[in-house]
Amino acid sequence: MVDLDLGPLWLTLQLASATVIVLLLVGTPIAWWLAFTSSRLRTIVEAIVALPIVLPPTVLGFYLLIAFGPHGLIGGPWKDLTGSALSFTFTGLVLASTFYSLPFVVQPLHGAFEAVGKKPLEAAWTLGASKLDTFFTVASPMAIRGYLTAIVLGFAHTLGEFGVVLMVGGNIPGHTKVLSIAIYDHVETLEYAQAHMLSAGLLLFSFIVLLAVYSANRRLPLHVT
Amino acid sequence: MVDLDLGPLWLTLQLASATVIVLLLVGTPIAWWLAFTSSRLRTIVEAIVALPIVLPPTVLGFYLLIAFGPHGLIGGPWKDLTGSALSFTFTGLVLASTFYSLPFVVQPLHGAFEAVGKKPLEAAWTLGASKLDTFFTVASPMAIRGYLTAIVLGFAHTLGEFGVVLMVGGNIPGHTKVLSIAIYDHVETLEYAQAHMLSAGLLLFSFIVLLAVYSANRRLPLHVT
Amino acid sequence: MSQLAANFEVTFPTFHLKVSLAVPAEGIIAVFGPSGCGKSTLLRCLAGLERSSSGSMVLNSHIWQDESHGIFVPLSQRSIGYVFQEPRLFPHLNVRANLHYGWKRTSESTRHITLEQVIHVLDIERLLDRLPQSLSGGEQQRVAIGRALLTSPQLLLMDEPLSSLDLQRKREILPFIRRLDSEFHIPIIYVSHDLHEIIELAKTVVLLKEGTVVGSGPIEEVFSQLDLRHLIPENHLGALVDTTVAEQDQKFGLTKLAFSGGHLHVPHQPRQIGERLRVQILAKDVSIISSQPSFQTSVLNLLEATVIEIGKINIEHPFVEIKLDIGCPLLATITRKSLTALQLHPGQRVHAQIKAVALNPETHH
Amino acid sequence: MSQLAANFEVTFPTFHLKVSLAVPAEGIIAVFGPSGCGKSTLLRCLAGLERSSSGSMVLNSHIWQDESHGIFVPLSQRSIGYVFQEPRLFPHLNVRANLHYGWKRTSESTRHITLEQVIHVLDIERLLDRLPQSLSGGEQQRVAIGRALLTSPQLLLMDEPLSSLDLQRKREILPFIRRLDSEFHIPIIYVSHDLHEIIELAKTVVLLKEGTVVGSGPIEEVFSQLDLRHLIPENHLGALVDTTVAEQDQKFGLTKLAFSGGHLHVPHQPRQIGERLRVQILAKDVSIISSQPSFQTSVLNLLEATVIEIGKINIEHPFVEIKLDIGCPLLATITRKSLTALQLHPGQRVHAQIKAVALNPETHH
Amino acid sequence: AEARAAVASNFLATFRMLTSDFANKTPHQIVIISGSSGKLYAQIQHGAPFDLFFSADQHRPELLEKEGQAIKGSRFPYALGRLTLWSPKPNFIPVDGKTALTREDITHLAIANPKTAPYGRAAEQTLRSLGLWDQLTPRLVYGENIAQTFQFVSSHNAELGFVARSQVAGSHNQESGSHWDVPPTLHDPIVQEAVLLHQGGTNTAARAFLEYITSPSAQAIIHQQGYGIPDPEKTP
Ligand SMILES: Nc1ncnc2c1ncn2[C@@H]1O[C@H](COP(=O)(O)OP(=O)(O)OP(=O)(O)O)[C@@H](O)[C@H]1O
Ligand SMILES: Nc1ncnc2c1ncn2[C@@H]1O[C@H](COP(=O)(O)OP(=O)(O)OP(=O)(O)O)[C@@H](O)[C@H]1O
Ligand SMILES: [Mg+2]
Ligand SMILES: [Mg+2]
Repeated sequence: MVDLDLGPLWLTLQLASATVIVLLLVGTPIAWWLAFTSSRLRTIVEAIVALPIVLPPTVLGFYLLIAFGPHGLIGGPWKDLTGSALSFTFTGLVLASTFYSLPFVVQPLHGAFEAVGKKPLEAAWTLGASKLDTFFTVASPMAIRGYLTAIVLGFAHTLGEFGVVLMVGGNIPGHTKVLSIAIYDHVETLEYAQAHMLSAGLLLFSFIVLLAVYSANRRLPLHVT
Repeated sequence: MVDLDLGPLWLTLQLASATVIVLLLVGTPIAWWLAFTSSRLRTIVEAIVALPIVLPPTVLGFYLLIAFGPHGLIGGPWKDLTGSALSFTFTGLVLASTFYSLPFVVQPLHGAFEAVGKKPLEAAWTLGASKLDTFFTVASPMAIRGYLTAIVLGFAHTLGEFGVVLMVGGNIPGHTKVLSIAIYDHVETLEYAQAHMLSAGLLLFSFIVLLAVYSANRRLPLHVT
Repeated sequence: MSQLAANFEVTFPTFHLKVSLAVPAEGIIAVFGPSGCGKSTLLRCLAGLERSSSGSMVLNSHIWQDESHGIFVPLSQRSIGYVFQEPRLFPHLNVRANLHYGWKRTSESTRHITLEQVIHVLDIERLLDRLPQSLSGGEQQRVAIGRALLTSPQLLLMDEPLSSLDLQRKREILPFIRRLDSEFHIPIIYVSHDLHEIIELAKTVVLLKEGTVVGSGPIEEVFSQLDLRHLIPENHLGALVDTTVAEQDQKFGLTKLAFSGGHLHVPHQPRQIGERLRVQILAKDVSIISSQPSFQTSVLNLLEATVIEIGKINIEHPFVEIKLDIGCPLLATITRKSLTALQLHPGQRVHAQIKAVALNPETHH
Repeated sequence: MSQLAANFEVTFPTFHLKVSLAVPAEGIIAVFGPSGCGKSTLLRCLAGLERSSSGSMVLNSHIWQDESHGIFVPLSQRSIGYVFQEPRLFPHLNVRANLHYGWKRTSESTRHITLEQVIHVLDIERLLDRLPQSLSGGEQQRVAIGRALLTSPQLLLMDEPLSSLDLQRKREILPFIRRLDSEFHIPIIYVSHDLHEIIELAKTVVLLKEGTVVGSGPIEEVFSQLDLRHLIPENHLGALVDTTVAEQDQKFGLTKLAFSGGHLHVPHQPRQIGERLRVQILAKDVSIISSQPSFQTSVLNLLEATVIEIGKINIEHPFVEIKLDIGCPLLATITRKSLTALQLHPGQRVHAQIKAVALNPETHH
Repeated sequence: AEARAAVASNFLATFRMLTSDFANKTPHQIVIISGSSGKLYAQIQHGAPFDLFFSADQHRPELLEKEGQAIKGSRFPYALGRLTLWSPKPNFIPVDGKTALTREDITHLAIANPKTAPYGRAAEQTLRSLGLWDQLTPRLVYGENIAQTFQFVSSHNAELGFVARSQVAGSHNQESGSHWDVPPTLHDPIVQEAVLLHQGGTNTAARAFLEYITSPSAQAIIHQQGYGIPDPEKTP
């Protein structure tokens, strides 16, 4: 019998969920700004947002490790503020994943907001909706496909992410040892049976979730006409 | 003086370009079908397309390695057809990268095609444009932002991709040793100076390319109104 | 004679269209009916955008659709121009490129309508380099008309094409649309809510109601069918009279038209003597006078008439319609009070008084 | 008296709008002008969707914009209803939710207009559960009107709201729009190309041309201003006469109106005796008769008149406008032939003959 | 001729020196393919075109030999890994490593993953031998390989860690700080074995390189980079 530790699975789900939430919170305003600004900074910000993914995850992880360290650009102030370190913590993982997956969220949202355009927003304003209200009741439901793409890509990428997490997390069981590392370890140590099982489980689980998400979306009104 | 081998850079650019081209060729019809079909299979295909990214790249690479092998599901028939193996070749890398980056291309295109909708297509048809003509002259220019996202995500992800490439490609200098692996090797062997230089170069190069792409796009007509 | 024959059946969750059409494929065929009656859906069927398992559509000798024989010609090969209810311009192309889009895809030999003509008539010269998003509603509509025209189609479908244009523009564009058939033999299916437009343009009307055709045929017949009156607003009720140009009165700027019952004076028309003209005389513009007046009046057209029929008298309605014979049928709307004062009865000899300015002459051939 | 005062200046690459408005904020204020003259842009400015550095906009005591003092009230706090030129329904919400959208965001105390009213008047009951994409053009337009009305705004902006509706629908909706001011004190800025609509509705008109106001004020003044005539199609030229209801003639379904020069008979109006009514008499519906006729005619309204002024005689134009005095000004359009026959000259006593059915009575207060 | 050698990443830097020295001395060239031993093993299993395999452990070459992917009898140890406890801070580690490991101000101690990396297993054994394993587990962070473990420490995210001596002593790195070389008695030897793969059986460069690797000049380089030289007696 193969022996499976399900701890990494829950941790992974937690990480992916937390990351997606943070990604949406961070990505939405950036995407919104990109879609509607006429600032000259736009192209620069657009380019910067897409940059993290050009680096190999482990290498990005290496730089994040330095930045998250006690003397790092981010880790230093963070320690001063919170009293605790960023590296090797769940929070650090979430931050790193967010950083790495940001383009997968910002880009689809940017496209979706552009497709919504100003007209429906103007209509909502004249109907007494504030800008925030309009965002939640008009812009985001109309950009639902963009959100769907963002969430799926963000979540799935965090599930499969590996290099960054490995580097920044320190692979501490129960804290930062996520599923992808567990599967990786099995492959590395030639425990193929366990690797196959975990992979199959992950795929099946993801497939069911995706299927549920997509068929829910299909039943939503917003579709091609 | 640090000593840099630029071979992996060219190889990487070739790989990324080839992959993006294959991705667009493969992703466009899938995205189109997803956007306009009313088939019940839609949600299933949607879910399947998103699946590869939930697996850790190395693990996916592991499975692809098996599939691409001379007795594998794909490698076997491939060998019968072409006489050469798939694994540890440039072609194999392109195939593997395509497989892995497919959702980054299909999803934004799917969203963009949905946003275009049927109306402009109908207008083009009545103006004497065939379906293919309509696709090239109406649908794809209107979906330009989707394509931009797809190309940027696909290209950047292939640049930074690593696990799959390392596994399927075998890191053979001049054949399958791409930049991300080269940087990784430098980091692994503690040659930080070289790693920093290559990373900085990659980032700078990517930044310039992205900036050029985005500002070109900005000058295109299709924008929020 | 060229003919348009079509059968369609389309079912939406709350709407069912079942149409069987056979009209001469000449001139302007107006489709008229209340909002939601299926006009746009009919046009979509004709264009092949809405496909039903039992549809058929034949224009002259072209079989574009015949589902019973498995025939369905793809849209791009149909040579049908379509002006949609909303402009549907291509947002990524400027006005010039929008206009060129269909034009480029039309073989040179069939390009009857030129870019210059269209740009001139629609007055879109100064818009050519603009993007559609920056155009006003009416500007977009004009470009959409131009784009469809430039394919020089064999059949033109227009869904309320002039709805957001001012009268002045309409006056500039309408004659051009009217000429499409006479000059280029392009029959037009024309959806409009504007009866002025329809009367001015249409040779044939198709009246739609809740997805079915309740009347179709030559406009003069359809518009005087009693049971269809409820579909035609009162103040558009009137007779159509076929005339020929008899005399040009340069001095007073009038044209004298001859018809089976005498003469009519209308504002000057730039026509040749002997040319045929169809005029409409609205019932509300006709007054009835009991006997030949002995005094001078500014009313030029005073014709002898016989009362043929007195319309239904409705206690809730102050007006009555009178059908007169002046050598051809003429309708008059008078108040019930006048009816009593004049003591009208069928067969009575009266005079019909028509204000020249109320005439609305139109070419149809 | 309530007042709307606004100043805007907007510059587009090929268009410049510079408008200074001061009109009574009462009833329906029609904005009229050719396609592309800036009507929609003006509405956008009024709504605060287009903002210029020097704009100002004051409705009654509400200062909604005064850039010189840095005041710009956000749209959502302005209580302005806007019916856009295109429907702009929310595609993700069904009709009911679209209607509710603004209604929910209106405080209960200011909800004068009820859902039931709107659904009834616009006849959209059976559309409530549908999604906008599946509605016909006219259906969408009606829902868009309803959605804006349900915010019970302090000012309603309507950009060609009825353009894709049939006459029957218009007739059902227009009276409701007219009542908005009298019942709920909602002034309306109303863009339309349809002069019938404007004449039927408007108390005030603003004439726009190439981004500037070329005329504004009470409709009767603007429409009889000589230098603005080229903007008003001939067959809409006419006098507006203020009257009071004098008598109801149940038998013939007529209402007798008294005015400074005598009486007019119009189709039955459901009004109280003594109520005020403004009617329009189009110049083309007035004939001139040289002396009191001795015979019976179906023309009820025959009034003594004095010729005041004879309009410009244009050799290319068969008609002449005559200004008469019947106790108030009256315009008549006659042919030059008639002018000669009648030998009209200022000061001459004549009779003006008006067809009752041509009257177009309207409430304005 | 040219041969392709698959090399465990931890030995890569040393291996580069060996191949360039080899290239100077012979007409042959060695193309280096680096990666984790597990990955390289999987690739070889699935037909990777490699001639030589320099693993970080004994286990995988042995398996390859058994599975018939490698030439029987060609397997031999080429280096012994040396474990070092290292901190970038000077004087953090006194002469006796155990006192350093019991310091109160350690929040993280980095070791390589004992499951996947031989250095990790050695580090675990060392801690167990010192009787500190249970006490220190909560503070452990795991690098996926020895390079990552080194990065944890060098970036000050972990105060100290068990790294390879080659990383501290190697000519590439003049890292300051303090270290304690773990006595080999505290853990099983980290034997790194190489094997000639089937494909390389006829490759003259591969065979020549295997000969070169046991030559004194090669062993000098290996030693100089911080590795132990395996006792030829123990070669199976
Ligand atoms: N965003 C814009 N950029 C550039 N030009 C614009 C823009 N919006 C409007 N215009 C131009 O300004 C002019 C006025 O436009 P507007 O939409 O106000 O016209 P309108 O009077 O409403 O016309 P219509 O009756 O056709 O709707 C037009 O010539 C139009 O092309
Ligand atoms: N895609 C659809 N799904 C469901 N119902 C539809 C769809 N399209 C149209 N309908 C319904 O079919 C009926 C006819 O629509 P159509 O657009 O043909 O009307 P129309 O005569 O063009 O009206 P209008 O003058 O308002 O444009 C309407 O009641 C409409 O709601
Ligand atoms: Mg329609
Ligand atoms: Mg407009």
